[in-house]
Parts: sequence; C-alpha cells; structure tokens
Amino acid sequence: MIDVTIVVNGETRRASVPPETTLLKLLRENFALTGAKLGCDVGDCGACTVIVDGMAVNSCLMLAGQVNGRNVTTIEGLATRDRLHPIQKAFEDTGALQCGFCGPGAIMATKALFDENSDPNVKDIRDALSGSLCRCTGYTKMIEAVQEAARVLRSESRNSSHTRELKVTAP
Amino acid sequence: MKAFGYVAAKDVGHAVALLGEYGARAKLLAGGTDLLVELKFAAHGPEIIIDISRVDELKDISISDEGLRIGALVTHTEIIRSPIIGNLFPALADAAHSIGAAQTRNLGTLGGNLITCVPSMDSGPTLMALDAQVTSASRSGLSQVPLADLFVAPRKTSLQSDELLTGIIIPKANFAKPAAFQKFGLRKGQALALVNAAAAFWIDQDKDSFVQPRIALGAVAPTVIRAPRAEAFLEGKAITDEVMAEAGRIAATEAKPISDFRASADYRRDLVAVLTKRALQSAYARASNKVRESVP
Amino acid sequence: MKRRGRGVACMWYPIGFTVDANPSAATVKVNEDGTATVLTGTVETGQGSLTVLGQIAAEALGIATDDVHVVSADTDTTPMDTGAIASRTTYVTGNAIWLAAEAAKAILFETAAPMLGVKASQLEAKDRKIQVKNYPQRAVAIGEVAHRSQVVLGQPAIGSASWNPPTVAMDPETGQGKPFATYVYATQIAEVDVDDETGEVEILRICAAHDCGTAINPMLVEGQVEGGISMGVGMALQEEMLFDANGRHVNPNLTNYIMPTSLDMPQIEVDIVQGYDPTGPFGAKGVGEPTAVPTAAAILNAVHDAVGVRITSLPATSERILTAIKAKRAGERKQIPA
Amino acid sequence: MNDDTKVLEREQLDLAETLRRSDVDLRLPAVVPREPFPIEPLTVDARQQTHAVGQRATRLDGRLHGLGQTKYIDDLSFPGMLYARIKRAGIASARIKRIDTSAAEAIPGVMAVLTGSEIPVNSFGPTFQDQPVLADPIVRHAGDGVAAVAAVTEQIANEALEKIVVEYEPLPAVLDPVAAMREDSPKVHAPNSNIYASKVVRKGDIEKGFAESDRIFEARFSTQMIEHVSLEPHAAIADWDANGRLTIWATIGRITLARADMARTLKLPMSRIRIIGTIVGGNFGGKNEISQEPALALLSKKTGRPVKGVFTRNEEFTSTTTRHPIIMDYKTGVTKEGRILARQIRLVLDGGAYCSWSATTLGKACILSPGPYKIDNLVAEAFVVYTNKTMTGAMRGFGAPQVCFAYESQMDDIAKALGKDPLEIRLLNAFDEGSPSPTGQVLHSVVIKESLRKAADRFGWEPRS
Repeated sequence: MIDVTIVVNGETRRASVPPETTLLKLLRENFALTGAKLGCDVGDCGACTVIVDGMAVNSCLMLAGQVNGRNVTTIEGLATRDRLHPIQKAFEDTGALQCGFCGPGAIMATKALFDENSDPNVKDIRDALSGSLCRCTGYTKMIEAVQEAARVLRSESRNSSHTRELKVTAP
Repeated sequence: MKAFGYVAAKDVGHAVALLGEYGARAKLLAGGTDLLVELKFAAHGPEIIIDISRVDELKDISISDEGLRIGALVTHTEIIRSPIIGNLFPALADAAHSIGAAQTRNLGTLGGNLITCVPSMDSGPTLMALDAQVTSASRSGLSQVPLADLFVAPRKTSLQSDELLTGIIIPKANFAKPAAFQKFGLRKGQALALVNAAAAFWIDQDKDSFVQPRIALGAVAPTVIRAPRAEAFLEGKAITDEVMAEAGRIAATEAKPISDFRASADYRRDLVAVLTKRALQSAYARASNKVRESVP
Repeated sequence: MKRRGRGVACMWYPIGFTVDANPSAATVKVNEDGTATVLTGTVETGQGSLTVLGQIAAEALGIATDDVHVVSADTDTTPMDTGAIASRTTYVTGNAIWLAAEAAKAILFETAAPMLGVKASQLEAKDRKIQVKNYPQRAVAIGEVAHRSQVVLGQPAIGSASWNPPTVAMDPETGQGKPFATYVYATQIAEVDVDDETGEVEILRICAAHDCGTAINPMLVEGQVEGGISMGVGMALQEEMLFDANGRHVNPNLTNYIMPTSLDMPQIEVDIVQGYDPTGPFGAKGVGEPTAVPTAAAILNAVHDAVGVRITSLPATSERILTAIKAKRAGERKQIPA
Repeated sequence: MNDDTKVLEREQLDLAETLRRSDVDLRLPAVVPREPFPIEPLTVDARQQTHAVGQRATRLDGRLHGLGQTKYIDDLSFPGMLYARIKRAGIASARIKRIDTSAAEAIPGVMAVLTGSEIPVNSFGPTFQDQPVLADPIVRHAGDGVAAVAAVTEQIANEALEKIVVEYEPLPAVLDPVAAMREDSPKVHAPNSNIYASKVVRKGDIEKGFAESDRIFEARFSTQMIEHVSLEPHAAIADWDANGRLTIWATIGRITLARADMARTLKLPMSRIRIIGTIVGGNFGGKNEISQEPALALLSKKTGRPVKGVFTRNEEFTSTTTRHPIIMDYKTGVTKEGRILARQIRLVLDGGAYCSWSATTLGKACILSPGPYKIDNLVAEAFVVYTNKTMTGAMRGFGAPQVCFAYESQMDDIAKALGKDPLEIRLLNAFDEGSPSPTGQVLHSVVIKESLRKAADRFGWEPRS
C-alpha cells in the first residue's frame, strides 16, 4: 500500500491504496467523486478527464502515486455555492449533453482550454474536445456551448469585480 | 492491473540507482500514457514501478554550446508551447501536436514516446531528420548516441536494462534548419500514423538548391528510418515541385511497410511518396516565408 | 490536390415496430396544486425522451414543462412500455401520455364546470388555468380545480391510458400490408473535399432537413440529427469491426476502431421540415433513428461528384478511395488510343 | 495552493444551496406566448412556457449531467457488493469439453463462480430464444461468455478468470454470410439451416417493368459491421434478496422485455422481479435486451450479496450486438427521363451468431430498400444468416442506413448516366401525399419533396449543366 495526499477541489484528502490504483479509481472509490467516468480505461474516450495542476489529463492513465502532493480539480469542483460554472450552464442551456456520460470529461477539457485560451476559435475548440469521444451529439451543440461559455467568461473577466470563482488567464 | 510495487525517484541519481537495483524487473513510469495501457493488459506485472515523473532535471528545454537539449520528461504539450522550439524547430511542435489529444499530450513525454520504439511514433522522424542525439545515464556513467542507434526493432531500444534515457540534443549546426513534419492517419483526431514523414534541408540561396537534405519516415519499417537514396537524389538539386515529387517516389521504394488491418503496404508506399513530397514542400514554404519576413 | 464535391441523399423511415404490437401505457396524475406527475415505463437513454414526454403532458394540461415531473423505468411502479426502440417513444408513448392527460383533464373539467357555470365540453386547459373556450376571462386556476377534485369531491384527477400504433399484417407471399402507422422523411446534402493523392475525405458541411411531424422540442430534434449524422460519418468513412481468419476480433478497442472525433465532424446545419401528423401527439412522429440513415449515402455521392469514383463497399477508407481513383485513371489511360 | 482552489475551499459546494440559488438566478418569470405551436424560442426559459410543445426546453436531466451528478450504474454501490466478470471464449466455434473452476474458487475473495449448466433456462432473445447467457456446451462466437465470477474486488475477479480452465473441441467456423448460405456450410445452430429468416415484398410485374425500361442499372453494394459505442458500457447490479425477490438496476432501454427475459431464464414469476432502468449513457439499439443480467442475478443468489457487472470496452465490441453487414444487389429499370419503372433487390444480412433483433432488421431493410420512390414493379427479397461472429441486432435505423446507401448511390449513378441533376431525379420519383408504399400502404403526411427542397435551399444547390 502507498499513502497519497492530494488536494481535490481545494480540500486535502488522504488515502492508503495499492500502488496499481489509478487516479480515476482513487477519486471514484476512495473519495466518492463519481463525476469522472470510466469509458474505456485506456485513455481513448476522455470520460475520465480531470485537471491535475492545471492540465487536463486522463485520470485512468495516472497512478495514484503519481498525483501525490498535487492539485486535482474534478467536475465536482466547478460549481460554487453561488452558481453553476458558466461552462456547465452553457452545456445545459444549449442541450450540449444527451446521455451525459462524456459530459464531465468534455466540460473539464473545456475548462482546461479556457485556462490557456480565453478566446478559442472553432478549430481550437475542436482540438480541445478531440480527446472526449461523444456518440450522441456530433459535437455540434457542444462546440456552441463552449463558444457561449467563452463569451460569458470573457465578459465576466472584463467586469472582474463581479467575478467570483474563475480566473481566466490570457494565453 | 496486476499488483506491483511503487517507488518515486527523487532525481536522476536516485532513478539510476533504482534501475541498477531492479533492472529488468522494474518499469519506468514517465507520462504513463503507454505504460499504463500496457500494464492493464499485461499477463504479469513488473515487480516495481519506478516513477520518474517528478525528476525535474529531465524537464528542461535549454540551449547549450552543444545545441538544443530537450529533457526526456518534457511533455508533448510543453514542446508545443515552447517558444524556443517554436522559433527553431516548428516541425517538432507540429509532430507533438499530432499526438493523441490534449489529455494525452499533457501527460505523455518525449522520452516516453521515443522509448516505446513503435514504428509509428510521431516524435521520431523530425528528430531523426535533424540529426538528434539521445543522452542516457546509468551506473556506469553518461552516454550519447545518434537517435537512429536507439531504435533496434519494434518495441526494442538499444538501452540496457539499467539505463535511463535523459533527453535529446539537436546539434547547434542544425539550428533553424528548415524542416517539416507530415502525418497521415485514419482520422484527424487522436490519430495513429499510417505513415509519417519529416524532411529537413538547408537551402543554397544562390542556386535555390538542396543542401544536406534529410528525410525520415515512420510506420513503414520495423523502426523509424531515414531514406538515404532520396536524400542523395536531392543533394544539390534545384528545388522544384518535380524534384520533390521524385524524391517522394524514391523514398517510397526505400520504405518497407507491412500490410495490416489499418492499411496495405502498397497504400503506405503511396503515402510515403505523397507525405515526403509534402514535407519537402512545406519545409521549403516555411523557409521562404521566413526569408520574406526577414526582408524589411 | 483537393477536389470538391457535393452529394444528396433522401430517405424514408417508419415509426414503431413492423406490424407487431408495441404498446405503451401511461398514467398522468394532476397534483392538488396543479402540477403533474407522469408515470412511464420507457427509459431515458440520452435522447431526451423524458423531457419531450413531459412537454406533451404539460401541453395537454395547459401547464409548463417545469410543472411536470416524469417518473420512468421501474417495472414495479411504472406502466408497461415497449421501450426506447424503433424511434417510437415520442409517437407511441407520447400518444399514451396525451390520452392519459386527457383523461385526467376530463376529471378537472367535470369539477370546474359548475365552478364556472358552463358545461365541461365548453372548457379548455391553458396557461395553468381551466377556462371557458373563447372567454379566457372566466377561468379558475388549475391548482384550485385539482385541489377541489381531490379534497372536496374525492375524485383525484388521475388518468391512465395505453396506445398501440394501428398496423395491418403483411401478406407472407407478397409482403403487401400496412406494417407501420406512419413514416418520416429526410434529406441530407454533404459537401466534401477529396485529396486525390491520398484518398482522404474532408467533410466540409452537411445540411440536413428532417421531418418529425411537429417538433415537440426543436433543440432536442437538432441534437438527434447532429448525433445521427456523426454515426453516419463513421459508417461512411471510418468504422468497421474486423475479424481475423479464425473469427477473432482484430480491433475491439477505441484505439483501433475508428469513430469520429470532434476534429472529424463537419459543420452541421439542421432544418426541421414543417409537418403535422394527425395520428401523433400534437402532430408529432419521431426522429431518433432516421437521422443516421442518409448520411453515408450523401457523403459517398459527394465523393463521386468530387473524383468520379463510385465506392460500393463501406467504409470508404482513404485507401479504398485512392485505389478507386487509381483504377479510374488506369481505365482512362487505356481508353486513349495509342 | 493556487488562487482557484482557495476560492473553492472557501466556498465548499453545498449542493442544495447551489441549486436553490441557481434556480433563482436562472429561471425567469413565466411569460405566455401568443403564437400557436410549433414556435421558435422567444424567451430565455422555455421550461416555464405554458405552450409546452414546440419549446426549446432544456433537458430535465441536463443539469445533473453537467454537474457530474447523474447516477449511472457504475456510480451506484451497495453494502457488501461484489464485482462480477465474465470469461469470454476467444474462439469462434467450439464445443466446451470441460470447465474447471476449482482454482478460481480457491482464490481468497472469490465468492462464487457460475457456468452455463447452472442457468435454469439458458436461452433468451427478442424473436428467437437462441442465445445462451453463458455458452453450454457450444460456443458460437469469440465473445460468448463461458463462465462468470463474483469477487470482492474487480482485480480478484479478473485474476479468477485467468484461473478458470476451459477445454475446447474446436469446430469448423463460418464467417462469410454468402458461404454460410450454402448447404454444405458448417451450421452455426446445427442441425438448423444458417438462413434463419427471410422476407419478401412484391408489387406489380417486375419482368414487364424491366421490359419497358429504357435503361437498366445493376450494382452490388456492401456494408460493414459497426458497434454502437455508447460511452457508458453495459452495466448492471443484481440483488437477490432473502424474500426471493430480485432487483436489477440495468442499462436497458426496454425494461418490460428485460423482465420477461429474466423471468424466463431464471424461471421466476414476474412479480418477483423488479427492473430499474437508470439514466442510460447511450443506447442506439445496443441496450435493448439483457446480456449479463441473469448471470449477475444467479451470482447474487449464490452469495446473498448484491453483484455489479460492468463490461469492459473490449466486451462492448466482442460481446454485445452490432450493426448488420448487408450485401445488397440492386437492379433498376428507368425511362430515359429517369422515372423508375422496376426495381429488383436482394439483401443478404450477416446475422452473426444469434438472432437478437435480426428479424426486425431484415423486415425493415426489405420494406425500405426500394427507397422513398413511386415504383410500380418491384421485388425485394431479404435473408439473414448465422455466422460465427458477434451477433448483429438493433442499431439506429435497423438496416435502413445500409439500404439507403445502396438506393441513393444507384440513384446518383442513374442521374449521371442520364445527364440529370441528382435533385431533379429524386423529385421526379419521390413519394407524394397518398402514394402507395412498396407494401401497398397509402402514405400520409408525406414531406419528402419538402425535405429535398429545404436541404437544397440551405445548401445552395444549383443545377449544373
């Protein structure tokens, strides 16, 4: 067994797990954070995407030991006490998710995109979503949702006194 | 996954010591994008995983007297975002961008990609076309060999079981050498290369001809290979579309592709001709743009 | 070089099972405050069927989608339903829910008639009220009526109903018969670039015009069309399960089974064809499956238009297309007299 | 800790509060539109409109999807729950001579092992009950299950699978559907013929139609085997309680049929079975019948504990239904103006190892194969045959995408040969309101021509000379 201590969604969590435990399993089984999904277990589908130290990763492809001491944000860490995250709201409003299974991964991939690029064009968005396979939507409304969320976030960062939880850094 | 032990290496010295201790019984974990997939399907796990993902000395991109050094643990995303690489070798960034998707590029490392030694790796051809050297460390010290010598056979490198790949060096002589990378896959996102190709050459500005041309091909032989006959054909030739197309045709005869469920050998040869030509054209266009930009 | 082409394909597609009974039953309960609960045995598998079914119940009761809660998919508590198959949910389950809502509404009308001093047949449910037709000033809140029905008159406004699409068996010799109650129609047009050196197809855009009768929820209809097209793209160019000579799977994983990513999908422009089917709930038919039907044909017709080769075997991988282009060129060379 | 997480820590997510406040934020007061349906979106919140039909109402499950709070099967767990895995044959055609599970059962943490002989009625299927829950003794495709294990962890269950020893007597396999139609072909379900269903639609006089045609076009088209690739794999939890009542949470789009199949395979009265369909992470026809559920139920009965089974992505390909490959021969006679006078069609569907929804697919493919066109003389025949491959079944379109590929490809070939615009030739032949269908049905609410014109307008389709 190995001991891991990670900061998940701002909260320090500890667990003692077998070394072969993946980050995905650690989140789902040890920390009861079931938002990240297991869709293929080999990094093809992206349903398990979470953000580790600011970077979107396939949590099925990381060992728990690898994230020891690092900072992890999952889909459960996006909404605040006050409101849905603008990405979540845009995905809801545009009907960007159908069965929803790829949703948490696609939303986290979008979050990572915005952290790097607050004004992505359609090509950037397609590139950022290419690691999140979706069988329901043809990605069309998902791309609309990302554009909509980007607009909202940019206008919020212009009126930054109203911005609560999200920091959008220029590329 | 089968059970295994786990130890995190603190630095290169520690990693080398651990490798010396465990040798073939250990597996190195860098980005993990290939290793974890392998472990999930493996009948037997390794005795121990040596996690080198925290070894910061292997994460640098820097310029020294020797040339450009890229640490083995530099991720594909870091290559894409590096201003130094973007300036000197945009083809390397293109190759890195063609790998997997954002999630895997954020995890996967240059060293990890090279060490898989699969013929379709996307990091190999451009580096080989730029005469890159690989550096490694073991208990017996440091060593440096041409990248081509690293690749022995599919999934087999020349590294010993106690040897750690530490990075690559692109010689200073090749700085800003015009180069381009081309890849063809079965789809645009998350594509595995059916064929990839890289070209690099200097341009004799007076004659507008090829100088020291290099062509490297992936997924068409047991390892990434050079196309020496196509290179010899180009040397000194005036740069024309017909010459570049002919070089592609020659390169196609040098490829030794296999037929598999992804594509036939014939089709891969066709792609070698096209991608080689396009890599040459693209490198030339890139060089011409640069010249134009530099003219006030 | 890249050669551009365009291709059209149209299709027809039936709603519901082939001849066989595929009924749905439903229960609609109007609560004392005028909101409603719907019980259905169908399952939400991503299409948005529960949302659409809620809208149908809401429309029938003159209340809003948010006023309706849909309980689904539990054999202990929800009524029989043939399920999420054959593009039948909106049409068949929708009709059952509409009928159940009408039954519940009839109870409300009976209660409201004396409250408003008119006959039940003169009432309608609208804007969360039970009101006199063509005289909306005379109205009483639906909640007030529902409360009175249940608490004063002891007649809770609950309706149950079932529906099965009418069909006529097919003659075994000739196949003549009425296998389905209704059909939908659609056209898709694809624009592509084909690289004549590699055979690679880039789909630039797909325009899709789909009939679904009344679109109960246009946003969800568009979502179905866009998703169906992505399956059509995969079928046209990429996807294939492969077996070796011994019948073992060659590519049973998402690394080697190639399906479209966001980078492989074109711009999609969806139009909903104005339609109304009197046999469907509020004129609706269905839309789930037909969205995936014409896409491959449209794409392959566009490839034909671009480079003049007819691919007859799917998927039209870049290799198959290049092989066909080379064969066509060889044929053309042969035809030139020496 | 960076700034983001500090903020997050300060504002620890309180779900109820989030939703309450966001409701207040997001929902606008009701506004009643005057327009009749269907109407375009007028207001921010379509869910509050009392003309509910025609509104772009957001999905009622959309918010939970976005928050990662939708509970799919794999997100559920129960006290004492075990994890099941199924051993797959990995051989396309064989007789099982012996299964030795003793080494697997000896592994600490393995709670139960199940083989086909223990299943009360080891067959199911929506049309023909020809599919076993676990093969016994004949394996008909490489993805057939041969044994199931329940263990305290998935890792132990996987280890147990490797310890199960199965001895096979290999049998000849047939993979090609045309070869499978021959009398001397190996029989997938011996002694029955491999051709397990057929359908025919006939109308008018096909010979006369061809005789009157100016041009006749013939072509063969074929399509491939396709997997649904729902992002959520097939998953279920079975709980056989002490009252002898079975509860199944499952990714199934048809709970009524699922209950009937469970009652049959387990010989249980329906009143003792409860099927709960959770929100399913994609179906597309792939989740319209049971798969592992009877095995999970019996493992739960054996152990007295709830048992969860989630297919691997590999099993999604090898052991669930797929789309039928179809070989399609089309012969079409037309006038020089391009009007279709006669069409003869022959379809051979690769049915895989079990029937599943093949009979339905066969019927729909056959009826739809002439296309949405007025054709007076036609013959369409369709056959579905067993092969030793993954079973083909329901998938979005039930054979329609395949035949549409054929009839619309040939339509363009006809247009090109006659020098007609592809749009024009379709408008010439397409159904009108009241047209008879290939089965003689009088069609109503027909808008095929409207759809052709609308798509053409959107695209900007101009006839080319």
